[in-house]
Amino acid sequence: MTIELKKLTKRFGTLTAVDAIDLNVGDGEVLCLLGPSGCGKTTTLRMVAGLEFATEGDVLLAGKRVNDLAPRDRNVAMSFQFYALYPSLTVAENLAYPLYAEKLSAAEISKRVAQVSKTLQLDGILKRTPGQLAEGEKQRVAVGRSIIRDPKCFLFDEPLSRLDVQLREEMRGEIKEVLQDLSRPTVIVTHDQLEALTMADRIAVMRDGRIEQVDTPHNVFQRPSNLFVAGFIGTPQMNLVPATLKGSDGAGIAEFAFDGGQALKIQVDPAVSQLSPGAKVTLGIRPRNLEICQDPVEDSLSTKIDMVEPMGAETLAHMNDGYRDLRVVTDWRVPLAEGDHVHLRFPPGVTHIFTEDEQVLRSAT
Amino acid sequence: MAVLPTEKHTSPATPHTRGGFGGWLLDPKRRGALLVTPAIAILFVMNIFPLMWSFGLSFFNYKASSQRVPRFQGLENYQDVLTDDKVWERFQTTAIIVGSSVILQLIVGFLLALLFAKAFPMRRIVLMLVLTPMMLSFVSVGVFFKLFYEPTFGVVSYVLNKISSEPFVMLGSPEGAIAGIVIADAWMWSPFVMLLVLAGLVSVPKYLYEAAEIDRASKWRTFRTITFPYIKSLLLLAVLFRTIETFKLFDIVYIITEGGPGSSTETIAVYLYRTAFQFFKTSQSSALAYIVLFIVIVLTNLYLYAVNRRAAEVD
Amino acid sequence: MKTPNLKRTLMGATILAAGLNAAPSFSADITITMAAPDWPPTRFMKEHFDQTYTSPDGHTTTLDMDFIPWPSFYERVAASLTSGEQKYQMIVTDSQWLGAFVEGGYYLNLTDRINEDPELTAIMQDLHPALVSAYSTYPHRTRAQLEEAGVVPAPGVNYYGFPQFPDTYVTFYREDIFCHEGEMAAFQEKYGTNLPCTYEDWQDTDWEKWGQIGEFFLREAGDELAGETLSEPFYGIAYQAGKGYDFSTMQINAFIWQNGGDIWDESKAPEAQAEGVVNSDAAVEAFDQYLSFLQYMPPVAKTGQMDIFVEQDLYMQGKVGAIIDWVGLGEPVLDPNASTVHDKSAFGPAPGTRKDDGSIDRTGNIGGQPFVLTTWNSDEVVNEALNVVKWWLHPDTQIEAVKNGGQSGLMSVMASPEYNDLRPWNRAHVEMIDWQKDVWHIPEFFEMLTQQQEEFDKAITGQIGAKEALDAVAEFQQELLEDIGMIE
Amino acid sequence: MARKHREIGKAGWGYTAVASVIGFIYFFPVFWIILTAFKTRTDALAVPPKLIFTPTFDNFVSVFYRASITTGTSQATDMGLYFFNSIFIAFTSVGLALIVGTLAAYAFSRYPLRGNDTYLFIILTTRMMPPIVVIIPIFLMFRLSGLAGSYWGIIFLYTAFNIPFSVWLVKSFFDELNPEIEDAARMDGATERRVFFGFCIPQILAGLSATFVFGLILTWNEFLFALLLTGVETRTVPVAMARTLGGEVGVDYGLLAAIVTLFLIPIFFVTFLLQNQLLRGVTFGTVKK
Repeated sequence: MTIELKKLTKRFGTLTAVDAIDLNVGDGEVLCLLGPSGCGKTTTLRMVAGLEFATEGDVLLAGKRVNDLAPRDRNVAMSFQFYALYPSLTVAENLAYPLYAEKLSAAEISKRVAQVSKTLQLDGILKRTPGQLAEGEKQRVAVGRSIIRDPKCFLFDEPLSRLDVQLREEMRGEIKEVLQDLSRPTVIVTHDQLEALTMADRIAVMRDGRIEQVDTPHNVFQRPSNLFVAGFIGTPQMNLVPATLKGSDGAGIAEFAFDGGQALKIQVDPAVSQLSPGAKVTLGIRPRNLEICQDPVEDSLSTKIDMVEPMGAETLAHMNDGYRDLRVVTDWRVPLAEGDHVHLRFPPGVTHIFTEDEQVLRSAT
Repeated sequence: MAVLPTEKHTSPATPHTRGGFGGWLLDPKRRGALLVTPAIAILFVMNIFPLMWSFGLSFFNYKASSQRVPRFQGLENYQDVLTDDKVWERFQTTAIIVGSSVILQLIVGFLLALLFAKAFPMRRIVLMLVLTPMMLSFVSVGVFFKLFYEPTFGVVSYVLNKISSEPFVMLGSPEGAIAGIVIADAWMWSPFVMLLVLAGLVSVPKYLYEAAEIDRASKWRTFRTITFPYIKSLLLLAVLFRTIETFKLFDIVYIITEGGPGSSTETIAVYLYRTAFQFFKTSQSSALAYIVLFIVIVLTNLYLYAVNRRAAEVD
Repeated sequence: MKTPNLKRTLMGATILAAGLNAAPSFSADITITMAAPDWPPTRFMKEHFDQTYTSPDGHTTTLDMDFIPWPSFYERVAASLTSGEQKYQMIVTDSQWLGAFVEGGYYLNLTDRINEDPELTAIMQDLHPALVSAYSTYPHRTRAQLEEAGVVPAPGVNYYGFPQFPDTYVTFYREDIFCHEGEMAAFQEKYGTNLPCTYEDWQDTDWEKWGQIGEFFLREAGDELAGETLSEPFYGIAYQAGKGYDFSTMQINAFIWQNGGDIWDESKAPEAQAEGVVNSDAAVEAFDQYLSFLQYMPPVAKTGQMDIFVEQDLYMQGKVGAIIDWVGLGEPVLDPNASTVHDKSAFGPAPGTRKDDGSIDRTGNIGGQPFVLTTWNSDEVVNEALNVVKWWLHPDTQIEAVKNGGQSGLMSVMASPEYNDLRPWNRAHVEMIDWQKDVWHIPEFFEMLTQQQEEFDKAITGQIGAKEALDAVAEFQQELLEDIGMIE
Repeated sequence: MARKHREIGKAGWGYTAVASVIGFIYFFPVFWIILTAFKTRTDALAVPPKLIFTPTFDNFVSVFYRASITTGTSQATDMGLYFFNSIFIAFTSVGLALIVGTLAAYAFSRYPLRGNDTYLFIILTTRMMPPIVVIIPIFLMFRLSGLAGSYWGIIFLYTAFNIPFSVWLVKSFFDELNPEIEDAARMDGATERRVFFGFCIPQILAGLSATFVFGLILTWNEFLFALLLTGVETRTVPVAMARTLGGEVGVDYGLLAAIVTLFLIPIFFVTFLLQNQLLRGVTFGTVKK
C-alpha cells in the first residue's frame, strides 16, 4: 500500500496553500512533513485524509485515485493535533469508535480495545472520559484510536506538540515502535525537526506550499539541497555566511572572500569549479563543525566571542567579527571567555556552498 | 460602579481604611451584598412584595368586586381549588398544550438549528427570516393564525379546501383547536429553541466531526456521540424556559379559541384570568396562582436536579 | 387630544395622584376623566363636547376621555376600579357590569339626584323604558316592573346609568339578491312564500322563513346566484354563534324568550329558580331551533367562532346573504373601503317567532352601553358630570349623535320625523328596541355567562345536544345562585 | 461513491437556495402580515387569498392619522409618541436590568454569600409567577406611589421582569472567566473598578449583547402591564395596537399589520446587528469544554 500525491494543489481564493507537490510514501514507510507554520503541510495531510479537496492534482491511495472520495470512504486513520477525543465517551468507547463502522461483534471489539490498550498502556484509564486525562494519556488514546483498525495509511497531525519535553521523548519512541509494527504508509505533520529526524524514514521539508527536499533524515541534515533546508534543519541553526568566490582549483580547493576583507581557503565540493570567480555564494557550515583554534590558519576566520551559552555537555558560543555572526558549539571543557579573540577553522568537506539561486552546489554522487 | 472605592489598591483581602458609614458600607466584606442590593431592591419592590401581598390574600375570602370586609379562612381557598374538577381539567389541558408545544418547538427548533449550523453564503440574512416570529406580539400572532384557520377567509383553509372536498374547520373539534394553538405557539417560539441549539452546535469543535468522519462513524452515531452531548445542556435550558413560559400561555389561546370548543383548550392561565378578572375571586385566584407557581418550581427543580446530576457525572 | 408632552407626563404623575381625591370646592376648573372604549360613538361624544359644551354653572370643564381599545376595555376598567385607583369620574360600561361594580362601591347611585332634579327626571321619562330597565336599574328591574309603578322614576328603584350607545340587533341583508326577480320566483316556487325583499317583508319574516332562506341560498362554487356564477361557496344566513364574551347568549336568549322559555330572572330573586326554568322544555326546544339553522351558515359556525364581527365580515365580503347583527356594527357595512356590499345593503327587523295569532314575537337581548358616574367624586364634580349628562341627552346632541353614527335612547328623538331617514337601520332599530330585555346584572354574571357560553359552545360545535347543554347550565346556576343566596 | 462531497461544516449557494426556501416557508406568516399591511380590508379578506393586488399605503397613513368623526378632518393618533414610548421604555428598562443584573451577577459569581443558590433561585422564581396574580397589588402600589401612568413606573416594572433573566445569564458568563487573571491584575495594582471594567466586562461583551437582545424580545411586546399601568401619554405600541382588534368592525387586519410591520423594524434591526453576538453569547457558560 502506498500514498501518492501528483501535482497536488490547494488554493484558498487567491492564496495557494499547496503548490503542485509530488510525493510518494511507500508501504511501511514513515514520512514526516516538516516545515514552519503556514507552509501547507497540514493542508496536504488533510487532502490525503479527504478533509480538504485538491484544487488540482491527484491523491492516490494504494494506487487508486481517491480525490472524490469522502474521508469515510478512503479508509485512512488520522490523529488530530488536539486529539479530537469524543468528550462524552470514555476512553474505551473512544478507542472502539472507529470499529463500529466495520460491523464487528461486541466480543471482537472488546478484544481489539484490550489489545490496543495493552500496547499503549491504557488499561488503568479505560473508564475515564477525556476531561479526566492528562495530556500524555490523551495523546496515547488518540494514537490508539487510529491504530485500532486496519486502515490504508496513518496520518498524524502534530502528534506531540502539546506534550512537555520529557513526555515528548517518551512518546516519540512509543509511536515509532507502534508504527514499525503496523507497516502502513504513514504521514506525520510536524514543525518540530527533532520529531521528524527521530521518527521519520524520510522527511519532506516544505515551505510556502512547495516541497523543498525529500530525503532520509540523515541526508536532509547532512546534505540539504538548498539554503532553506540548510537553515531550517539543525539546532543550533547552520551558519550561513555570504561570500564571494575568488577562485578554485577544480579539485574542490576554493578561496572565498568575505565582507570586511577576510579570506578563506577551504576544501569544498568539486562542483565549485562550475562557478566563475567573482560569483556570490553563501557558505553553510554547522556550528558543531567549526573548530576553534588559537592561531590563524589558511582555512580560518578570526572573530571575537560575543556571548557564551553553556548547554551542559556542550557550549554554544556566539561570535561576531563586526560583519557577521557565527555560532559555534564546542565541548564544554573548551574554555571560552566573552571578548576573547579566536579563530574559527572550516574543516575540509563540511562546508556547503549555495549559489545565488539558493540551491546547493554539489556534484552528483 | 460609582459606589466602589477608588483607592489604588483594594484587593478583597485588604482592610478598608475609610471611616464612618461610608467606610462601613464600602468595606470589601460587604462588596458582594452591596452589588446585589440594587437588583434585589427592584425585585423586592416590583415583584416580591406584590407576590407576598397576593400570598397573604390567598388565605382570605377577598373579592375585589365586593365591599365586604375580607375574612381570614386559612387554607380553604387551596382546598376549594384542589378539589375543583374544573381546575384539574384545566391543568390537564395545560399539560397537553405545554407538552406538545414544547416537544414541537424542540423538534422544529432542532431541525432549523441543523439547517443553520452549516456556514453558507447569506446565512445571516436567511437566519433573520427564521428569527422574526418571536419578535411579533402574541396578539398579532393570535389574530393572524386565527385568520389563517378561518374556514372562509383563511389561507390555510383555502389551500386545504382545494385539496379536500370537506370544508376545513380545524378549530371545530377539541383536537383541532389544540393543534391550532400548538402550531401557532410552536411557530412563534421554535426560533428561540433554534437559537439555543444553534449556539450549542456552533460550539462543537470542528475537528471532532472530522475525526468522526475519519473514523467512519454513521451520521446517527456522530450525532449521538458528538453533537448531542454538546447541545444537551442547552436543550434542557430551552425546555426549562419554554415550559415556564408556555405554562403562562394566555394571549394566543384567548385570541384563537377563547378556550373553546367548550372548555377543551382552556389553559390554567386563561382560567386564572377568568377567576381573577371576570369572576373577581381575588383570593381564590391567588391560591390557584400559588399552586401553579408550586408546580413550576417543582418542574424547575427537577430540571436543575437533572443538570446537576449530569455535571456531577462529568466531574 | 392634547399635544403629548414628555416633561409634563413625568411631572404629571404626582400631580394626578395628589389632585384627584380632593376636588377644590370653589375652583372653576373641572376635569372629568371618562373611561371610554375607542370607537366612533365615544369619539363623537368627545369631539362634540369640545365643540359645543359650555358649563351652565360657569365652570371651565374638560372632558378627558381615556380611549381604551375595545378588546381590553373591560380589563382596564376592572383593574382601575378594583385597585382603588379612583382615576375616572365617568365610565362607559356594559349593562351587565352594573352589579359587580355597584356592589364593589364604585358606581354612584343617582336615584336621589334624579328625583331632586326635574331636568334629569324629564330625561328619564323620555328614555325608552327598556333602556332604563337594562342600563340604569340595580338591583335589576324589568321594564314591566318599572311600568307597573306608573311613575318615572319608579319608587324603590335604584338608578345608575344613562345610555351612551343603545344597541339592538337587526337584519342586514343584500337587496340585490333578495330582490332579484329570478331568485324571488324560485323561492316562491320552492316554499310557496315570498323571499323578503322590502322592509315590510322582513316585518313578516319568522324563524321558519329564516331557515328556508338559509337552505335556499346555500350555494356551491359554480352555482348561479342572482344571475351570476359563483366562484366560491355562498351562504344565506348567519347570526352570532361565538364562544367569546356573550357572542351566542345574546341570540340564544332571544330564541328562548320568544318560545316562552326564560332565563333565571334576577328581578324575581330569591324566588326565581334556575333548575327547571333554564332547562325547561320550551328553552330546550328554542335552543334546538337556534342550533338547527347553523347548518346553513358559513363553516366558521362549526368552530364556535362566529362572533358578531366574523358574521359582519362574512357579510361585508359578500359571502352571506343576510345576517342578524348589532346596529352599532352597521356603519362599516356602508363604507366602500371596508365593504363590498356597501351599495347593496338594506336593513330590517330581526326575525322572530310567529305566535298563534299570526303576529311575530321579536323579543331580543339588548346590547349597547350606558355610562355611569363614580362614587369618589366631590359634589361639585358630580354636579358638573350631571350637567354633562344633560348636555349629552339633550335632543340636539342626540340628533347629532345619530347623524354621526351614534344612537339615541330618547323616545322624543326616535319619534322625530327626520330620525328614520338619518341612518338606514333606524326604522328597524326603533321597532326592535321595544322588544328588548336584558341578561343578568348581578356581580356573578360573568361566571354565569362564561359557563353558559362554554356549554352553548359545546352544543354549537356538536359535542353535546341542546338538552344536555341547558341541563348543565341550569345545574351550575342553581348551585351558584343558592350559594350566594340569590335563590332560596 | 464518486460524487463530489462538501467539506464538513461548509456549504455553497445551492445550500443557500434550499435554506432560503425553508426559511421563507417559515417566514411566510410574517410575510403574509407584511403583505396585509398594504391591502385594503377587502383585499385582506379576499377569497381566494390575494398575493397580487394593488398596494395601498392607507393603512400606514391610518397608523398615524385618522379622520375626525364630526368634521372628517384628519387627526393625529399619537402613534408616533407610542412608538417613542415603546422604544424608550424597552431600551431603558432592558439596559437598566442589564446593568443592575450584571452587578448582581458579578457578586453572585465572585463574592458568593451564604445561601447563594437560594437567592438565585428566588430571583428566578419571580419569573415563573403568572403575571395576573400580581396585577392588583402592583396596580394599587403604583397608585399609592404615584408611579401609575409615569415612565418610571413601567420602566422599573420591566426592569424587575428582566432582572432574573439577566442575573442568571450574566452570572454564567462570569463563571466562565478565569478569576486568576483578575487576581493577577489586582497584584499588578489594578483597582476593583479596573478589574471589573477592564478585564471582566470586555470578555463577556458578546454575552451581554445576547442578554440584551433576549431581554428586548421578551419586553418589546409586553401587553398586560402596559395596558394597565401606562397612561394616555406613556402608552406603548402593543396597547395602542389593540384598538385594531375590534370596535365597530372586527380586527382591522390591514391597520394591525401596518403597525406590526412598523413595530417589527426596530427590534429586527437590533437583532440583525447583534446576531453574531447573540449566537456567541448564548454558548457562554452553558457549554463546558
